[in-house]
Amino acid sequence: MFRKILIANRGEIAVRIMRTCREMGIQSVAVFSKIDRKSPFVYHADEAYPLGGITSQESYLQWNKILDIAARCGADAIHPGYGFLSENAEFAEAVEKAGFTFIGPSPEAIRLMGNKTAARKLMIAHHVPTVPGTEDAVRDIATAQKIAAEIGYPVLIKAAAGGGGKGMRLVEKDEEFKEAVEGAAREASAAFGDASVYIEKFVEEPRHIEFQILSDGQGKTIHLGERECSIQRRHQKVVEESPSALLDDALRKAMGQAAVRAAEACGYKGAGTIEFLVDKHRKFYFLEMNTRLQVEHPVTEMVTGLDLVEEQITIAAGHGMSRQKNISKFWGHAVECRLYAENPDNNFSPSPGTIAFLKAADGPGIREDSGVTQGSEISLYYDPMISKLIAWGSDRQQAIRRMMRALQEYEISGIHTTIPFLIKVMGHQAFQQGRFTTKFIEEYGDDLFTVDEATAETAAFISAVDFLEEKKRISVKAPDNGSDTAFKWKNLHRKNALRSR
Amino acid sequence: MFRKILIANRGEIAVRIMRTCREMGIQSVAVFSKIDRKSPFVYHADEAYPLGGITSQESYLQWNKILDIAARCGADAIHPGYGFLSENAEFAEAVEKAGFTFIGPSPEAIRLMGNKTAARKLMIAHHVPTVPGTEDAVRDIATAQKIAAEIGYPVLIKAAAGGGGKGMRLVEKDEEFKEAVEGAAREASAAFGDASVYIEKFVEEPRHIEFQILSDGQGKTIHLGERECSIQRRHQKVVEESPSALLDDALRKAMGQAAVRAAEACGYKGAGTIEFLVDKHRKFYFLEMNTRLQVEHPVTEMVTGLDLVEEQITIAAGHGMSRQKNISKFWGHAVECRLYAENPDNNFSPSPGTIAFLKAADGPGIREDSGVTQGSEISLYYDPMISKLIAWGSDRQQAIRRMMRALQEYEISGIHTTIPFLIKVMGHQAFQQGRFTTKFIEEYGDDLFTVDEATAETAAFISAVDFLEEKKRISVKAPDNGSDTAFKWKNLHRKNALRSR
Amino acid sequence: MKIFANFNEHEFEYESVFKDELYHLLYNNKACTYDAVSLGGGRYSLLKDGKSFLIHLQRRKETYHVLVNGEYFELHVEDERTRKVRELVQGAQSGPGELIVRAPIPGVVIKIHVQEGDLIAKGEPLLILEAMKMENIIKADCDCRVEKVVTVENEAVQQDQELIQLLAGTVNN
Amino acid sequence: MKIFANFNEHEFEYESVFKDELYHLLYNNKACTYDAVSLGGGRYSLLKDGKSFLIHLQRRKETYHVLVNGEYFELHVEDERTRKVRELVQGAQSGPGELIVRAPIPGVVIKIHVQEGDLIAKGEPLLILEAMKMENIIKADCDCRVEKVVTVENEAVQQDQELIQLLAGTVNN
Repeated sequence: MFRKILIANRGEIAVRIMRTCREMGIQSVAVFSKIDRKSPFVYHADEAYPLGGITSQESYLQWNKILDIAARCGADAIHPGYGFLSENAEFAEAVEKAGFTFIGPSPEAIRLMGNKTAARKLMIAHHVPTVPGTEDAVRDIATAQKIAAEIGYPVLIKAAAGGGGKGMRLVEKDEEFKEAVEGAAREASAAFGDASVYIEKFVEEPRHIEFQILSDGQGKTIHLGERECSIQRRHQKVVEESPSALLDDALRKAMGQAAVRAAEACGYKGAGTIEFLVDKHRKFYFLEMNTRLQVEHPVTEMVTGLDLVEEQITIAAGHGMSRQKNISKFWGHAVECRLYAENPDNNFSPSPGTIAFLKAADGPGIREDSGVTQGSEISLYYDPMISKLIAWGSDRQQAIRRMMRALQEYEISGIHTTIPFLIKVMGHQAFQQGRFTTKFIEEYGDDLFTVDEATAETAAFISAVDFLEEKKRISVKAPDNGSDTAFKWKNLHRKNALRSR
Repeated sequence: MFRKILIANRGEIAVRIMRTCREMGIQSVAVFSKIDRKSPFVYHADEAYPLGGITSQESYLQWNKILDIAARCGADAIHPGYGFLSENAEFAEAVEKAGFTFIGPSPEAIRLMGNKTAARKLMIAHHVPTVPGTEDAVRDIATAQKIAAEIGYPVLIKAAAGGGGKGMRLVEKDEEFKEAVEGAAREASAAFGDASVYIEKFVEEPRHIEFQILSDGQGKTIHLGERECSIQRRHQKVVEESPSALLDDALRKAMGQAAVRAAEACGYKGAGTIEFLVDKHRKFYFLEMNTRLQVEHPVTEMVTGLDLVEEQITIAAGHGMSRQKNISKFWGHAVECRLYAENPDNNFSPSPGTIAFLKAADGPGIREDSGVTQGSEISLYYDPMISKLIAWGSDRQQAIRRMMRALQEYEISGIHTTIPFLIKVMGHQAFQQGRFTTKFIEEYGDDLFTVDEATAETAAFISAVDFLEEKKRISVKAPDNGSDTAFKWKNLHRKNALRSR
Repeated sequence: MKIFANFNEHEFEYESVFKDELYHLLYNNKACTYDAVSLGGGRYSLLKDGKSFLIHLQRRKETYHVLVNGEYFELHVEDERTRKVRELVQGAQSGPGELIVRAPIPGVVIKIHVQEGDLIAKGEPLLILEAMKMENIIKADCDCRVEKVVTVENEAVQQDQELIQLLAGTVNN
Repeated sequence: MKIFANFNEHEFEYESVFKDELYHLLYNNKACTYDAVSLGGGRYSLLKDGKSFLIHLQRRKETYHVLVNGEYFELHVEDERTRKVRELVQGAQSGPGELIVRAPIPGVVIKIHVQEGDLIAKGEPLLILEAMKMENIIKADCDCRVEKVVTVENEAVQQDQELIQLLAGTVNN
């Protein structure tokens, strides 16, 4: 087994990986940018070394620096987390060349599945259903526009090198096509250094359902069931769950087999995810493969009892995986909500700042994978996701009810977060009944951004009280409740009524 | 189903019960003493009313006030939690008489099992094995001392009305007997208002193993497996787990059946716990029944997937329980550590004060049931247990490793806690191997209170640095790490070495 | 004295009176019964009409940022006197108002859609600001004319930095 | 200048020197390489010899309360000069020392085992203090004679309140 693992990442996923390292008795090494010196992933690591720099390009993408640190501190292996260098084949290659183990698949598998058009071709060859569209990246806009017209609007424009919704555009009509391609190419270029995009048929009433797979790299591939990730905003997942309310055993089996075939097709090793779209006719299409640990992996961990990071590490160390069979039964149900430092009332605009107070939810069925703490500064330089809240229940209803309860008691101030919005999602009838598509937020937007009148009145009331206190500087001490009350009973009626006999 | 439940308790268990209420769509009502006005259980409740008073006697034991509030706020039922009024038959009676549902067993069952000598007799009559000793409370010391000599030292002195280790004394030799009885009687009187004590044979190499039972009150009683609670200090549990490393299927079945018989013997209804001692010959003896929810109930919840508070509520409402069969297989393994506001280095003396900083552990397999938050004042008036940390793992080893990891990353300052001590327990070989008795702490005390030399050096180093800063008021800004460092690199050697190529 | 708390288009009106040596807060002419305790750090425990609330409150001038029951509110609070003064001042102004578009977050201006002199309808995009790797489209709040573009493409801007000056209501004038 | 950090019977000795416009901290004559950053509220992130530590530190006069790696330490820190002054003062005293037993925690004195004039061996119980429903036995730190009992049974006492005055070392004198 490895003695020391360098984690080439930051935030919640770096902390997540460290925890498993510590539980396995493996030393963890953090690398950090200037901005992240005070982050939990730095002080929770066993060792930590500065990368310098502020932006991702100057820090977490500087792989020579990372390899240099790995050599000097005597690391055996490098875990890339998700994002940053995790799906960079050249980095994986450089890691192995420098004599370390890359905790992930081979550079070939990353390269193959990272190129969306190549992956499509491979899937078609291995009888994994795909969505109709261009097989290659679009060269000139005029040709592309012609193809789009042939496939029929609406179509999707996607970054060939990308993932995570960046460089993606939905085009509903011909007039919008040109600007959308340009925007997508610009975003793709900024995010991945590659501006090429391709075009795809837009699936009707689509649900985003993905399968977690594990391959031991010695010929055995299994799947650990699905994750439903249809609740998205701007093509980024915000709520995920396992199992999906849509799937029955038959569809689960068919999709699971296709997922295993997809992983085998690229000679996969480690933990990976096959993303599918499922349409209103319950037909499924291969969307892409993520050749890394997924943000939403905890829901699979909760319903299978496995530690996916531990599986990644033991597979990378050549010790195989802890189970050999596909998952056919789940232990209850799990839901994850991503907490973003964003203002839902202002079109989910990023909300940088300092976390002034933080008390996370706890209690039955609640897990949190957090990357921040009270006093943490949320900068604009990295992804605004600060934490993931996961709720387990014996069934879907209980998991949702617990998530709702946890979101309501979660205390975080100083920055805006998506919590108020997530509470509305959990409380929405369509979500609770499992009847939704990837357009859930667009469709039910009005329901998701309303406020409760009685609660507004309470907010107004406390503001008026505070305003009055400020004006009048009332400093009369409350007579008998023993605490240093800022305000006091303004009417003694009820108190007398409740006085003991 | 109930619409509104009043919770006649405080701290973590009040919050715990509220959470299930919220998840079930039931309104929760808190009652609070003057000291507790700012406690989380007050502001997390849907409604909250002052009881006045400071001590337990003046507040949480004032049942007339509580019934009065229940009537005025329109509660349907009262949940007593554990401690305080939870095993008070007169209170249970008064609750029912006032027209509310008491969430717990009948007053008769409480009375029967609350009287340790009566319970012993009942168990003997129902063929549940008990420990040799006096069947009745001790009247005069001389007679008692004669009986003790007959049974043979060591003997245990126990409060007839009590539980939770209060009013309990171990006597090794005749000379110590008199003072021990007096001390036990004094403690029993203070805690339960009843000074009577009885005497029992002290079991060799005892392990404290208890069974969780559920009775629907309509003739069906099941057990949910065992909890191992042998790790105790001063007869109070500090670490609990489920399943026990000692039990095999045969012993589990025999003890489970005895537990069900014990519950049936008193016509039990709801959730209860049968405590056993198991000696070095794997023989088990009935110790007592706790006719209420147990502090350590979360470990059973983790390995069974049930919510025991929900079961209590549905049973009390007449809707029965969610399963009808004994548990025979567990989902993995769970360990609980009780976090006390105590100083382990000073004989576990209480450590009142204000929590200056709090960041609980999170991540895979970790649950916390907490009653406090940053800023909470820990008073001397109530139990010093402030929170419970629970770790789940696919097996015992993983659960322990996760607990260890969580304890190490748990941040709490301003008060002393038992965390440093618990880390030592988790790391101890005898604990890890499952070889221990209720004397674990006495036996391995030396191992549990040593410190790591390298860590001591780190502590000395940071103190010296802080001392120096204070003296010299060094305020030179660090040149390039972007954060407002209080101190700076004193030697540039390594930094240059790590600079990117 | 009357106190007005405004949230979106809703207005809540309270009245404070001093009686029996206590300040009373009246809502709909009824005295409110409550117990509010500061927990520190802008946190309040409010007990009102039996109900218990945990509230996070931050005040920035007349604006209150309030989190309660998992909902967020931005309220404007003022008293009678302040309101009167404000109304007098506003009444004195007339004609189209000048609006300044500021960066709602720090970021980089990656595209500017408008030029000086353009007439813009409400909801039309003005510019694209990239922050945290996402493109944020900043749109016109109302019908207006572009008076001046203060920023340029590829400029890194701070929060609240001036980007564009608009003259409101000029499309229909 | 030398700095001494004492924990239990262990002493750690550091030396601070000013060189190349920087303060250096020497341990065993070697310069220490470290980066310590305050996180606020007594929390520090320390990077030293590659290792990363999260530390909670509270200073009360010369006593440091330190939490690191899940362990708690109470250290006494002083520099050369302070130590010399202290040793001079202590050296001037001679004979048996007066000791004051104080309440380590607030509570109620429920039993006093000793009377004025009693000769007590180290480890013998002096009194029982009840707090948080538990009895805490306070024992003699060393062989001594009871000079004065300042408290009475059933008295509620505050933390650090004086309970008993002892004269140390008098049993063997």
